[in-house]
Parts: sequence; structure tokens; C-alpha cells
Amino acid sequence: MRSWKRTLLILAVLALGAGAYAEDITAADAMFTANNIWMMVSIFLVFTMHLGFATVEVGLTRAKNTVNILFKNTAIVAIGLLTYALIGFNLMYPGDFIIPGVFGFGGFGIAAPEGAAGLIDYAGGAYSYWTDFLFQGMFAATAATIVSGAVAERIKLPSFLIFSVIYVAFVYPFVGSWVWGGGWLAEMNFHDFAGSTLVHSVGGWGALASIMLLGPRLGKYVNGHAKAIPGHSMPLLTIGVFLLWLGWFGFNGGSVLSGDPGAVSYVLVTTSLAAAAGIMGSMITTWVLQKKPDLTMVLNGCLAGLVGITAGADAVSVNAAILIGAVCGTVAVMSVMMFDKLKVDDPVGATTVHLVCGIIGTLAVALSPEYTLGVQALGVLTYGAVCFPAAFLIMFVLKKTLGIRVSEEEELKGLDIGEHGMEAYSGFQIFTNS
Amino acid sequence: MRSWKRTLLILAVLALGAGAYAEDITAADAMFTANNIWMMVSIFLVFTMHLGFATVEVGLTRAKNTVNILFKNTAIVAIGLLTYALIGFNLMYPGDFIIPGVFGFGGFGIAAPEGAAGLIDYAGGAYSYWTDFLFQGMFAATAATIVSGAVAERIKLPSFLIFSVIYVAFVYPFVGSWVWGGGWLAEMNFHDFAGSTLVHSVGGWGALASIMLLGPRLGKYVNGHAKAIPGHSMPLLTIGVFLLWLGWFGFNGGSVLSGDPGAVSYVLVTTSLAAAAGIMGSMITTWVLQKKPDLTMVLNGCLAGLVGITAGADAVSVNAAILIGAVCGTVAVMSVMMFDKLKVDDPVGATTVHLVCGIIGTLAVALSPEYTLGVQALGVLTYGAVCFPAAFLIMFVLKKTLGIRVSEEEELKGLDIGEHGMEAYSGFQIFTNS
Amino acid sequence: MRSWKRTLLILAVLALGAGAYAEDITAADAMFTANNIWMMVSIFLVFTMHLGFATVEVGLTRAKNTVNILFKNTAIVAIGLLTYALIGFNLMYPGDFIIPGVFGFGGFGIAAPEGAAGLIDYAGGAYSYWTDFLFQGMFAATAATIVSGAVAERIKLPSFLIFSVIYVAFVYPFVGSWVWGGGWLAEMNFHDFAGSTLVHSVGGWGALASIMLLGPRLGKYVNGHAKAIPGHSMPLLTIGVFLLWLGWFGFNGGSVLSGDPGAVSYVLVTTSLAAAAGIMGSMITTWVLQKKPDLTMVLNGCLAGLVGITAGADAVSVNAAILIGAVCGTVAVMSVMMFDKLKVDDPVGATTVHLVCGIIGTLAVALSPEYTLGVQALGVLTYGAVCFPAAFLIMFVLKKTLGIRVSEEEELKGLDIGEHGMEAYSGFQIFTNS
Amino acid sequence: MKMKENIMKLIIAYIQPEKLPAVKQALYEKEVFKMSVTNALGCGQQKGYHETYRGADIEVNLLKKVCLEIAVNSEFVDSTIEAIIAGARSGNIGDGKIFVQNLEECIRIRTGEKGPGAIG
Amino acid sequence: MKMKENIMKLIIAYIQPEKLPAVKQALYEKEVFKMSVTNALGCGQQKGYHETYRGADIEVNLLKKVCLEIAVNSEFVDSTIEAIIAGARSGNIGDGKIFVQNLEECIRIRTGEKGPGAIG
Amino acid sequence: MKMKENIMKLIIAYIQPEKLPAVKQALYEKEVFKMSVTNALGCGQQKGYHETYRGADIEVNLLKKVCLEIAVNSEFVDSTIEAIIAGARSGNIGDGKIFVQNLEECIRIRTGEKGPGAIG
Ligand SMILES: Nc1ncnc2c1ncn2[C@@H]1O[C@H](COP(=O)(O)OP(=O)(O)O)[C@@H](O)[C@H]1O
Ligand SMILES: Nc1ncnc2c1ncn2[C@@H]1O[C@H](COP(=O)(O)OP(=O)(O)O)[C@@H](O)[C@H]1O
Ligand SMILES: Nc1ncnc2c1ncn2[C@@H]1O[C@H](COP(=O)(O)OP(=O)(O)O)[C@@H](O)[C@H]1O
Repeated sequence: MRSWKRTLLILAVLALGAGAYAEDITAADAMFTANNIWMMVSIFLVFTMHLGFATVEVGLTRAKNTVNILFKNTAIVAIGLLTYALIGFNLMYPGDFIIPGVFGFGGFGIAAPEGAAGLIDYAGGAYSYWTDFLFQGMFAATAATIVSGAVAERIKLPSFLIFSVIYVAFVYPFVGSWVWGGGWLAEMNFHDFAGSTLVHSVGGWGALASIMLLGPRLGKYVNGHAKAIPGHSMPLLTIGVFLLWLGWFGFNGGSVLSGDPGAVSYVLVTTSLAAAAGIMGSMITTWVLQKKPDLTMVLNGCLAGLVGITAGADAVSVNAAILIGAVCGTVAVMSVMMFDKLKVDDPVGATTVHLVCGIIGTLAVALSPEYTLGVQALGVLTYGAVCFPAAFLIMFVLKKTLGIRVSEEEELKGLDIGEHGMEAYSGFQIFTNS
Repeated sequence: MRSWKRTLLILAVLALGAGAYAEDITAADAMFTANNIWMMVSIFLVFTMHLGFATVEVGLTRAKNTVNILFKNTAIVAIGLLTYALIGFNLMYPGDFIIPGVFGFGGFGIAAPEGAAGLIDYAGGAYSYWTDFLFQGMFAATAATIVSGAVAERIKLPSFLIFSVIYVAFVYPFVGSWVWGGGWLAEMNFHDFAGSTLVHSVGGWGALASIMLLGPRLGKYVNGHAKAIPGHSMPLLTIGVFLLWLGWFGFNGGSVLSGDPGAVSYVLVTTSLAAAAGIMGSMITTWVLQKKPDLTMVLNGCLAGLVGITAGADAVSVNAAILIGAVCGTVAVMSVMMFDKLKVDDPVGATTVHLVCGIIGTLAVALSPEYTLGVQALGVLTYGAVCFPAAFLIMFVLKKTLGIRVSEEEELKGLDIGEHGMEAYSGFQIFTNS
Repeated sequence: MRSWKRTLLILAVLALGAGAYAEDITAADAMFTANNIWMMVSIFLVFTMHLGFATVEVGLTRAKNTVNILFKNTAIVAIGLLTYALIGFNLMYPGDFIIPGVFGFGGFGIAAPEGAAGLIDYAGGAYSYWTDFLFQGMFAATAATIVSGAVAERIKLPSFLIFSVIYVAFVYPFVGSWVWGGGWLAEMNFHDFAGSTLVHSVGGWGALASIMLLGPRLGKYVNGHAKAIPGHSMPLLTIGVFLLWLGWFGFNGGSVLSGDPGAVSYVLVTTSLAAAAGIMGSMITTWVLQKKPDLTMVLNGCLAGLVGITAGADAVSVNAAILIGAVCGTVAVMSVMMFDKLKVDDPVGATTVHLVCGIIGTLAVALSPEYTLGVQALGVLTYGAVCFPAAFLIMFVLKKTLGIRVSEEEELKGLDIGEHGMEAYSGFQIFTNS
Repeated sequence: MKMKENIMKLIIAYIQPEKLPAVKQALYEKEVFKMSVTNALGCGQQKGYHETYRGADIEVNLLKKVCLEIAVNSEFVDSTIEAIIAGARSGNIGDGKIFVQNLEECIRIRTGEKGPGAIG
Repeated sequence: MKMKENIMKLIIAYIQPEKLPAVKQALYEKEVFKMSVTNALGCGQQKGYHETYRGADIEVNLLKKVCLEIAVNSEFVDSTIEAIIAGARSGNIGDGKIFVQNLEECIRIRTGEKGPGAIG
Repeated sequence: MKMKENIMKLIIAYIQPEKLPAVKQALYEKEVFKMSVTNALGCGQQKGYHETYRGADIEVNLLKKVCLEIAVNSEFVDSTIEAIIAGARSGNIGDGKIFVQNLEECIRIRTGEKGPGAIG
């Protein structure tokens, strides 16, 4: 903060006569600065989502596994940013492809083009090279974070970290390049505005594959029917969901890739109304199906609405946005129950929120005349066909080698003691028998 | 995030020679973009306040009612946004009035004026139509949230939700139109910059009416004198107050309705200093009156200062701002005690913070030569005369029909089990006998 | 929110023909508005750090001292802002010095220069006077907050508050003027971009002096070797660290002192990568040294990386940033252990994170060709030579007069009951015997 | 030994948490001022309740109770029991139980004092 | 007195927390439906564990246990004990202990009913 | 029965929470290694304290205590009691109480072992 340089500047200015320094500022410079500020704000908002994910996952699981979840989510952010700097960014935005539209790689590491090429000319005055990298990098970790919630309370820490590195460094950017990198799906006019499919489904498929290989938590399915394993902190869950909604303003709003007032503010409105409708839809559904309204379902419903609108936030009408939110909120409640029926144990509902609603949202883009259900469905299937097997393979290899599941004893005592040798709430009396 | 389109754009640009695309950008466009970004940032900050309210209310109440409070606050945000989109926005900003200066309605639903009329020309280049809607919409839910805290730990969920819908959809925007909608009080030069009266007192009057009809919590007043019912989480309370202060930067700063550097930054300064003075004023007062300084009082004092400065943040001097904050902080401590003397049970001090300090702040605007105490007082009285009876009526009808209070047994066991069938802190050993 | 004035404006506009109002807007105005918005966003982010500090400190200490820590951190923000308005700002940025380069004072209180001089001309169109004050003011409290964590769980509240007032009102701005105020170290080209030394080390030296006078917590060192005193909430700790990282975007990004897209976005990237590298460095180190990876160490490592990059975020290369982060993360783990060996009891690792890594970061600036290790080292030594004795003196006087340590009985029962007469988690069953 | 056995009793009562204040009140009136309280989970005739959490079944059959332990000299046994009943009875299943045991010895840590005298 | 003494017993068992569901199951099968549960910390042969927290040594020798208190009529004592053992035994150190005491009296608060009849 | 009665005792002690480490230390020195600990709230001569919360009166008369349960063979009773007193006494009101009861039986779950041998 070298205000003294500022002082000098001012003196200079005064010397020249006030405002003189202003002459060489163009409207384009000012626009570039404003646009870039918007993108940086979006970076902060997306960053905040990682805290949101951490608290949601912690809130929906048991106290004895809290440290482990927090650890995973902290590590993922670091892994995401560093691998994205090393490989991901240039794999997802290769510039020109090696296998046209399918695969490209711009080389290792990050470096801004010289001069204006890395600044005002980098993206037509919308943002700088560094802003672009960081915005995209903040997205990258998300895919692994989604998996983290689904596998919580039973996965071995090292195996999870290895999975995350591979999934975030290679799978996510590789498949991402097909749309956002300008690949073949983009050319087919497949539309996924901010990532219902590219981010959320990619994470969701990874989560599904992982929990299928991992199996349910001990005591989750007792002689054939599902038992509840209540999360230990509703306040943390709620804090997380609000932070995620907040972050979504940047996740979707930033995906406009400029500060364009009309476009961005419209996206913020569709995003907010879909989230609100998701709350309402899930509230009614849980009240009807469970007699008493379940807070965790309503909060899942809010996220469901947000994931659902992500693909078409810029393209659908306000009413369509509300509809998408309401449908996703309603489906979310049923989907959580369905996965339990199928004995697929997902402690936080990640597969429901990110996979199921990610698919719904991607298809719903067809509500806008510009896009066709066929192409949207093709995109959905493609990502499923690639990401599920990929995640399954990685986890399978880990299962056969390092092993992916903690011992029964450790699972009972909790992963906090087992993996980290510490408690999350030292001194508090907590019944650990469930 | 269609970076590939970006790529095309860049190619185009390079073709034309760098910067060429920039030619048609005007300073007004850039200013519009910057202003709108500021307003969007304010939206995010005001949104954050809803999380702040939720955690404050949870922190100041008992563990056994936590889920219920979180549920209410989540529902309110959704209700606020959806009803505001359907009715509120056009009731509060009707454009032209049906009953001049008193009542107008612009029709159901939201739709942006075509072209520039919804963009740069919508508000003289300050923000777009959608930005306006969302900023105003984020305010709307606040009034109901304020009530939520005061009625906590004993109100029936359905009745509260119905009350919220009516109060937020009709009462708040209707009375709001008198000032911000350009109604009769605005014409009389009544000044309420960001809503000490229009938002906080409106909520406060609703809270007062509700708790008078609801009665105190069991065990609050034992043979004639007040017993303490300690809140269960000081960390959640503190998180909430900090988030509210943060949100207030957007609540007040955004109320400048443009990014004007001088005006906005001045408002941020008066807001911050009033909050700081509120902390100091309440700290000294609680230390003197209670021997030991009470954290909950100091945090209430901070909010008191913020509510107090809200009406005049743009109009009063820096010293006046500090004075207003200090007075509100001091009064807050005494007011909390006074309401207890009056056997009006308000678990979170909502009536003190939002009503009492909202009134003080509105009157204090007269410290600025531009405004008169008489008109400010008239405004205060008007809102009390309309909102208190309105809220009272709604609650009264609910009391006679659905009932507004849970059974004694449910209140003792806690609303989390009663209304939601779940616990907020599963596994934790908590004494529920108080 | 006077939308009605807006309405008038629009009418005016339409009268003049759309866009007419736009004529007198210059690119410089737009740039000024954009820059100032960026600085205001930075203010919000830095403000958020205070909540981050509060939750980190609470998370790493015992439940029985929670209220006291929250109280201190709330008070400090108020003290910081008010004293900075009264004295600090004009002591740190005196304009011209009384003792050249060493000491200056611009007079009591704050007041913006008239007209453009306080606006567009104040800082060459980068931000307004009020923005400058608030941004700097948000930094001020930080130094005292750092001390707060180190002295937690045993210091007398009044003595701590008095210490904070003096340290924040006089010491911090006085020594700060030597660099940011344009003093002698600035003239020697000592570089501390955002305050590894000016903020973090200044706080760190204060912390070290204080805990040396205060002595370790009861039961911390039992017959010669260190016993663990586990913190009571890992979720609060994690929330705090994420909020601090978020805040750092404003702490470092705002220190560019304008919205310059290239400069700011580059700083955000170096800051993020250093934080990520800090996580990785500490993760590996704790895993190796403690067998099981310790979450608290990894989170300290993240902060260590952030403190480390703060001095050179604008000057070092991307790779250097990663290196600095990794080194600080690794050193942090060892340093925490070392301080325990030295029987210097620092419950939150403030001395490690802010002092040790502040020094490393300041020296690491020499990785950039523009700056020399000699001058950087001189700066480090100077601040140590002034701040440590200053803090020591203040605390020593307090120790001999008011006393700085609570009674043994109070320490055992907890400061929440002792200093505030309340519990942080009313109703929860907590073992208070450690 | 024998004798003492009849002199001091340990009364253990499981009651509904919300009744604790009333029971304490009733005990005070009978001049029983000393007691120890812990919170417990109980399972008895009161069948517990079924809820669903995220659609899955959750059967809560361990209900929150409060456990009182009161050491008294035998002449106080009856009045203590009456007081507990007076404060804790609601007539509903789940009101709880009172158990009485012999106490061989009682020592006041502060003074080392032993026997009946140390109880109060 | 003597007689009663033999009629009712209070069984106190300390078990591993994770065994509680199994023990409850086993007790139900033996038709013992009533019990009180508290969580406790235990220290015994099972030596506890050492961890490091921020590099400092942390010795946890008070391990989480669950305490069961079950009042039964003497004819149920053996079957109750068997059930507890059946549910709680893992063969590892730390499985826990069962203690049996005499119970002088038992009162059902709801009805005031006394003696063996009030137990069940 | 009679005999056993004299062989095993259950010692229950309520102490100040902050004294637990000292008491454990003292017990170790007397070679008493096994015990169970729960936290309790106690109300006794120690009058509790008055505070105000948000200006309203809050009377805390249930103070935090720790409850120790130790089963021992009779020859250990005295040394155990001494150890507890040694560790827990501060001379102030609130130091706590020790209660001694007979123990009819003791079973080690792991081995099924019964009687005095199972205690240690
Ligand atoms: N035989 C017993 N052993 C231990 N605790 C018991 C026993 N019977 C009852 N309790 C305790 O008393 C509580 C109330 O008993 P319950 O049978 O539900 O009500 P009631 O005594 O009115 O029939 C139980 O939750 C349990 O804590
Ligand atoms: N003599 C005793 N007094 C009180 N509690 C005991 C006693 N012996 C064992 N316990 C309880 O039983 C638990 C298990 O005992 P431990 O000796 O660790 O296992 P094992 O009985 O298999 O040797 C202890 O943690 C403690 O709670
Ligand atoms: N008669 C009793 N029955 C049950 N618990 C008791 C009894 N007397 C004392 N206690 C326990 O011992 C603790 C300390 O007793 P107190 O009377 O306060 O101190 P002192 O024994 O030094 O007079 C009490 O808080 C309570 O937990």
C-alpha cells in the first residue's frame, strides 16, 4: 500500500493542473477495468462456495467425522488451484486442439501474454489473463468437492486425495474443453451456461461411481431398509447453503464473462428465483411426504434449484427459471428417498443435487427456443458415458491397491480419531454410538 | 462460460487491429457498467444479511428450537423474493399512483422494459431494471425476518409463514411506496435514506404486535420478575452480527443507488463509525449496569448503531454519525431491560434494535439542516399507526383461527422435535430442562 | 433509497432525449468510479477478516473462554476504527513529516478535502478520501487482533483493551508511516506491499512480547514438556481460515490502490497460489512429523502462506509465490513446535503465522530483482527493534499496575464466567476439567 | 456395618427433564438442598417416537431423562421420595422411577467428616 | 429389609459405545425393556492412546464408554447379565464391566406403586 | 451373599471438575487404575452464583461437578478414599462428597470372570 507514491502522483497532477492525468484514459480502459472488477468479484464468490461445501458436508454428517471432512475440503481447494495452474487451465482452454474439438493441451504452467494481449485485448476488454485463470481455477476444485460429500464418513484419506488430483487435473478439464474450450459439443450448439453438466454432473457422476464402489456406511441399511443417520449440525448446514447461494451469484453471474449490466443482472434474477422456487418446491414436497417439514430437504431443495438453473440462467425466461427451480426442489426430495431405496448411501445428497438436478437443468435449457432437447440430451449422455467410467476406473484401481475404505473399527470410532488423531469438538459430550 | 465465443471475438478483434472493437464504447457505457456492478455487489451484501439474521436468532435462543428458526429464515428469503416478484415490486414502485401518493400498483410479475429503457436509460445509467428488482427484493424479506426473531421459540410454523407472506407481499411494499415509491411522505421531504423506518421499524412494529399477542415463553417471567433464558451459541450470534455489519455496507451503500465514489464511500464511513460507536456505547453501559460486560448486549449495541445510522447515513456529519451510534448502543442496553420489565418477551431484542433504534435514527436525521424534526416524527408516527395495527390484525386473526402458539408440551420439548421431528445437534448432550 | 428522485431523473432524461444526460460523463469519471468500487470491495473483504480472526481464535481455544475471545475481537474492531479516525490515519499518513521521514501528524479527526480534491483528484482517480480512510482503518485493528489470539484464555479483559487502544492508536500508525506514509524506509526502497511486516509482524511482535510477560496457560507445560490443550471447534477454525483467505483478496488486492486489471488480478493469483502451496507444504510436513495429518497445522499453513506472500504479492513471480507459500507452510508446522519447546505458549500460533512468516515473506521480496535482501532485512530488524520493546513496555506497565493475568481459579473455571458471567454454549454438556 | 446401613440411603430418580425445576422446588420445601444431577437417556414403557430424517426411518427409543442422586439419612427418605413424586408426576407414562439403595459410608471431602453428619 | 434386598437388584454396566445397539437388542430378546443410559468416560486396562495435537503430546486415557443402569427383579439378574455380555463382548480389552448391587426399594412415580411390581 | 458384600465396594465421588487430573494422579499412586467418570451438576452448601444475562436474573445453583465411580475390593477402600481426598480437597465449600456402597457382584465382560478378581 504505497500511498506515498500516491502522494507524489497527486503532486504531479496538481503541477499539471487537476484532471490533466485523466486525458489519456479511454472509455475502453474504464470499461475493461469495470468488467475485470466484476470478474474478480465473481472469483471471490466462487471461492466462498468451497467454504459452503465444507460446512454443508460437515453439517449433514456425524460429529466424529468432522475433522476429516474439513481436512478434505481444505486440501481440495489447494489441489484444485495448483493442478489447474500446472495442467488444467491449458487442457480445458487449449486454444487450438490437437484432436480437433476433442483434445488439446496448451503446455504446462501459466504465463500471461505480453502487454495488452494479456490485458485489454485478452478477452475483448472483458478481463485479464490472470483473472481468467483464477476464475476458471476456482471452478476446478468444485468437481472433487462434490465427490467429497458423497463419500464422507468412510473413505480413506490418501485414496480420496489421489482420486481428487486425477479427477481435477485430467478428467474435469479434458471433458470441459468440449464445450467451454470450444470443442465439438460447443460447435453442436450444446448449451451449458455455467456448468449444470460440465461442473455439477461431472462431480455427480464421480460421486455416484465412488459410493457404488465404497458401499454404504455401517448401520445405514439394517435388514433391508434404510435407517437415518442424522447430521450433527443444522446451523453449519444452513450456513453452508446460504454461502453456496451467495457463491452462485458469482458462479452464474461471472459466467457472463463480462460485467454487461443487462446480461449479468438478468442471470442474477433467474438464479435467485430458481433458488427460491427450489425452497418452496421442496418445502411442500417434504411437508406432504414426511408429515413434518425436514430442514435438510428444504436446504437440499435450494441447492437443487441453483444447480438446475445453472445451465440456462442466461437463456430461459423468468417464469421458466421459477419452474426449473420448483421442479428441481420437488425432485430433490424424492430423489434423496429413491437413492436410499436403491441402497446407494449418499450422506449429503450430492448425487441428487448435483447429478440428478444437473441433468434436469441441462435438459431444461431446451425451454429456450435457441437450443434443442436432442443436443442437450446428447451432451448429458456424453458426460455420463465418459465421467462415470473414468471415476469408476480410478476408484476401482485405488480399491484394489491402497484400499478406499477405512476399517470397521475406525468407522465406528470416527475418522477424526482414525485419520487425524483429533476431535472436532474437544470437551463436548457427544454420543458416538450411532 | 463460453470462452470459445471469447476466442472468436479476440480473433475478430485482432483482425480489425487491436482496440478497434473499443471504438463504440462510450464513457456513459463504462459508467453504467461500473454503477451496475456496485449495485450488484450491494445485492450480495444485503443477501448475506439473511444469513446474519438466521445465525443471530439461533445464537440467542435455545438449542432445542434451532432447526425451527433456521427453517423460518430460509423460508422467508424464498417467500420474500417470490412475492416481491409477483406483487411487491410493483406495489412499492408503482410508477404512477392510483390514489395519488398513497397507493399504486404496476401490475403482476416482473418484466424489463425493452432495450435501453431497461438498461442504461432505466435509472439514468445507474443500474438496470433487473438489478433494481433484485436489490429491492432482497430488502423485502428483511421485514419478516425481524419478526421471526422476536416470536422465536413458541410460534406455530404455519401461522408464522402465513403472516410473513401477507406482511411482506402487501404491508411492506404498500407503506414503502409512500417514501421510496415517491409517495406523499417523500413529497413532504421525509428522509429515510436506507430504511430505519421503512424496513427496520416496519419489521419492529410487526414484531411488537406479534409478541404481545403471543405472550412470553414459558419460564420467562416467574412470579413477577424476569428470568434469563440464555442463548445457546455465542459464536453463531457473533458470526451473525459481523455478517449483518458486512451486509449493511450494501444496505446503506447500495441505497445511494449508484456507484458515485464520494457519496457511497461517505455512507460507508458513517455506517462503520456508527456501528463502532454502538459497540462502545453498549459496552460501557452493560459494564456499568451489569457489572460484567455482556457480549449479547454489545452485539445488540452494534446492530443498534447500524439501524440508527440507516436513516441518515448520507445526510449527517461524521461526528453526528458517531453520536447516533453511541446513543443507540446505550439505549439498546436499557431498552432490552425495559422490555423485560414490561414483560414483553423478545428473545433476540428485535424490538429494541429495529424498532426503538429505528425510531431514534429516523428522528436523528433532523441533525442535518436539510430535514425537520417535525416531518421525521410525522413519518415515524405514520408507520407506527399503520404497521402495528396491520400486524396485530393479521396475527389476531391467525390466533383465532389456526392458533399461533405451540402446545406447552411442545414448547418444553422444543420446536425442533415438535414442528420438524429432528434435532439441530444430533449426538450432542444438551440439558433441555430449561 | 430514493427511487422517486430516480424517477424524476428519468423524466428529465427522456425530456432531453435518451442518453443526453450521458454527455458530461468522461472516461476519467468512469474509471474513477470503477477504481473506487474496487477499493470499496476490498474494504468489505478486509472487514471480513475480523470475523475470520474471531472464529479462528475461538476454534483453537477451549469452550470456556469463547465469550471472552468473541468480546475482545468485537471490541477491537470498534477501537481500531474510532482511534484511527481520531488519530491513527493522520499519524500514518501525515502528508508532510515533522521529523522528516520519521514522525508526522496531520491533526485530529477526519475531514475530506473540499470538492474534487477529496474525490477524483485525491488519489489520481483511484479512490476517494473516505474510501482511503476506511480501507486503512480496517487494517489498523488487525495488529491488535493478532495479539488477541496469542494471549487468549488468560489475559485480563481491561488490560487487554487498554493495550489494544495504545498499540493501535499510536504504535501501529507511527511505525507504519515509515513505509506507507512515505517515510525513511520507503525512501530506501524497502518493499512491503500489503504488510507482511507493517501489519503482521507488528502484530506478531506485540503478541510475542505479551505472551512472554503473561506466561503459559495452566497445565500447558507439565514437568518440563508441553501438553496439548485442544481447541474446541474445528468447524469454527476452518470457517475462520476460509474467511481470512477471502479477506486476503482485499488485503492484497486492495493494496494495489486501484482497480488496475493487470496488477490486481496478478496479485490475486500470487496470493491464491501461495495459500494453496502453504496448505500443501504444511500438509506434507505435519503428515511426516506427526504421523497423522493435523488439521490445525494445515490451516495454520494456509495462513502462513498468505502472510508470506503479502509483502511481495505484486513483485515476485508465480513460481516464487508458490515457493514462498510452500516454505512458509512447512516452516509454520515446525515453528509451532519450536515455540512449544521454548515454552512460549501461543494457543493459536499467532507468533508463528504472523511474525515468523511475516519475516520470511518480507525477506523473500528480495527474490524480485527490484529489491535487495539488505534493505528488506533492515526493515525487518527495525520493526522488531521498535515494536517488541514498545509492546513489552506497555504490557509491563499494565502488569505492574492493573495486572494482566486472571486468577488461577478464574482461569480454571474459564474467562466466560469470570469476566462476563455467561457461557458460550448454554445447555451443552462440556467437560471443563482441562 | 449393619447399623450404618440403615442410617443412610442413596436415592436415585429418573425424571422428565422438564420436571427438574419443579422437583428441585419440592425438595427445597422439604429442606433437601443437596443433590447431584446428570442427564441420561431412558427407555421404558414410554415407547419413544418415530420420525423420518431425509425420508429414512429414525426410531428414537432412548428418551432424554434427568437422573437425580440424593444421599440422605433414613429419616429423610420418605419425605424426599414424596417431594420427588410431587414435583415429577404428570400422570403420563414416562414420569420415571425412584430407586433406593443403602449407603455404607459418606465422607465430606472438605473436612474429612464421616457418616450421617457428612450427608447434609 | 433383608428379604427385599434379595428381591431387586440394580445392574450397572460400562460398555463400548458402539456396542449399545447390540446390547439393547440382546436385552429386548430377554424381555428386558427398561433401562437408563448415560455416557461416561472410562479408564481401565485398556490403556488409551497417545496423539499429538499441534506437535504437543496429548494422552487420552479416559475413553468414551456408555453406562447402562438396569433395575431388575432377582430372577432376571442372570439373564440380563448374559444379554449384556452377549451384546457387548468383542474379546478385546475395553469390553467393560458389569456391577450388581442390591436395591432396597423401587417406586414408579406415575402411580406411586412400590417394590418389585414397579420395576417392570 | 453376606460375605461377598464385605469383599467389594463401589465408591462414588463428586468432585470439582478442575480437580480430576489431581485425583487421577493420586489414585495412580495408590495403584487404583480403573475408574469411570461422568460429568454431573451438583447442588449443595456451595450456593452457586447469580449473574445477569441481558439484564435478567440468572441463578446458577447447579454447579459443574465430576462424578467418579470406582469399584474396589474392600482392602482398597481406605486408600482409595484417601487418594480422592488428597487430590480433591481445596478446603473450600464445594469440594464434594464420597459415597461408599456394597457391591454384590462384578463381572468382566471380556472374560466372563466374576467376583473380586474381575474388579482390577
Ligand atoms: N427397570 C428400570 N431400570 C432402569 N431405569 C428404568 C427402569 N424403569 C424405568 N426406568 C427409567 O425411568 C424412565 C421412565 O420409565 P417408563 O417406564 O417410561 O415410565 P413409567 O415409569 O411411567 O412407566 C425410563 O425412561 C428409564 O430412564
Ligand atoms: N474397577 C472399576 N471401577 C469402575 N469402572 C471400571 C472398573 N473397571 C473397569 N471399569 C470400566 O470398564 C471399562 C473397561 O474396562 P477395561 O479394564 O478397560 O477393560 P477390561 O474390563 O476388558 O479389562 C473401563 O473403561 C471403565 O469404564
Ligand atoms: N447429599 C448429597 N447427595 C448427593 N450429592 C451430594 C450430596 N451432598 C453433596 N453432594 C455433591 O457434592 C457436591 C459438593 O457438595 P457441597 O455441599 O457443595 O460442598 P461441601 O461438601 O464441601 O459442603 C455437590 O455439588 C453435590 O454434587
